[in-house]
Amino acid sequence: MIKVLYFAWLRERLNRSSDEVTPPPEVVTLADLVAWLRKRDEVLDLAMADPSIFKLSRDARIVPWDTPLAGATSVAILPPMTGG
Amino acid sequence: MIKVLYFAWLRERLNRSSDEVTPPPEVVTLADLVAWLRKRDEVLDLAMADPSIFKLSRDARIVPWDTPLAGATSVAILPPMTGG
Amino acid sequence: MIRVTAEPFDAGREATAFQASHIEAGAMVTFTGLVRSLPGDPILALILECYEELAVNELSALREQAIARFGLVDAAIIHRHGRLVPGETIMMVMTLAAHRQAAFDGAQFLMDYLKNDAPFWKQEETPTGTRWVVTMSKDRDAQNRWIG
Amino acid sequence: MIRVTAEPFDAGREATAFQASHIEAGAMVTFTGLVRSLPGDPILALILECYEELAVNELSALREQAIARFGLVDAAIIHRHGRLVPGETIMMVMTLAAHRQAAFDGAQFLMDYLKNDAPFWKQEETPTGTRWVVTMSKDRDAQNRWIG
Repeated sequence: MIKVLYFAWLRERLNRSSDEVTPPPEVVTLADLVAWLRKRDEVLDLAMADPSIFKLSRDARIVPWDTPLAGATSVAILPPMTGG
Repeated sequence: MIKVLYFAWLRERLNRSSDEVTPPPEVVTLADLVAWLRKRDEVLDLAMADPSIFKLSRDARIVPWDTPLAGATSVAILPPMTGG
Repeated sequence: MIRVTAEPFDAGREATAFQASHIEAGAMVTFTGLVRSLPGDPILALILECYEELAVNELSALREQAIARFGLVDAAIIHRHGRLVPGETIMMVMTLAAHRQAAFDGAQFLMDYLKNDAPFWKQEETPTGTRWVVTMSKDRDAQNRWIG
Repeated sequence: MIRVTAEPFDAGREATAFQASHIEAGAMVTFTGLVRSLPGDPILALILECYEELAVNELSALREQAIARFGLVDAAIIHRHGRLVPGETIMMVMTLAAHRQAAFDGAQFLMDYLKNDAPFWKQEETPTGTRWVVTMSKDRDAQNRWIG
């Protein structure tokens, strides 16, 4: 089971800050996970219409989209950041 | 009469921080003044062997060497500055 | 030092402490980000959301990268989250170096990366409602100048 | 604000006061120059000579130039003279701007010009004697990047 975290306006659009999911074995990378999540959830699918603006983290480290999912405890989907 | 001010290692070399001088009428610019002072003082002449490293001020403002001297109260000869 | 906090802090006081921590530095640069409010575009507050664990990890990595790349004596980042009113300090970076150029470059580098890779999201509370702040493409460009 | 002084000052405290002076700024940069002492090259003190009247005039003009050129909300320079020991603050510049790049550029510009045109001269007091600090050509190059 993997905890998926949502932040900022993505969290607002989904009306929740996380999901707990158990993806099927064909979900190998973080990109696969996002594609699988979008297929299950129309609101997420629409909110991520331009996926290039999002970054992903795996266990609280920002990683490339093609990073393997195996062994991950949490994955976060991060809208463009506006810190500083 | 014009007060000529010396600073830092130039002041040390000359063993004084200022002179009061009345240059002749052919001394028109600050550069002329420096040339005239160097002729009168061998230590100053040697200390200013490379004049390009010095800046000049007229009445407490840094000005180009070709600035007219007329009306000036003070002129300072400034070795390379090392503030900051 | 990396600090991600909901507590207000005094940037000047932090600078004094940081400066005193290393006698071998000749130059220090600080950058402070402030909540501003313009007469024509007033905001009541800035609300900062944060993924705290990720923020600490990313800012720590960024700090180490800046120290190595610019040969800094030290670097520090403090970033707030929560609700901030105009005049309050959002965040600060500090760098200590032997000479001034490294201190300036290190601070700019930290800011440019932080703008794009630190997991904070700003909302502006205005008289007419609350809106998410959007990233500016100039922030992405600013980060890219350090690549290659 | 321009201050040329023989009195020690706390850079952090100055930064806190400066930051509070303008609510419309979103970014503040400070540069602080410190007396450093290295184990391999120890100095006992730095003695700064100054042409005070000229310093105030030149720093005031430089401050106005920086404000106009980078659209700063405000800028300040504090510079000490006299005898300073390691760890003490020699000088600081501060800039307040709407956005970070102007604040950084303004502070760098002030430092680059100040290094070459502010009438201060440093002497290092070391265990083996006192020596005048010489200008580094990189300081002249740094100033030239703002021309043209």
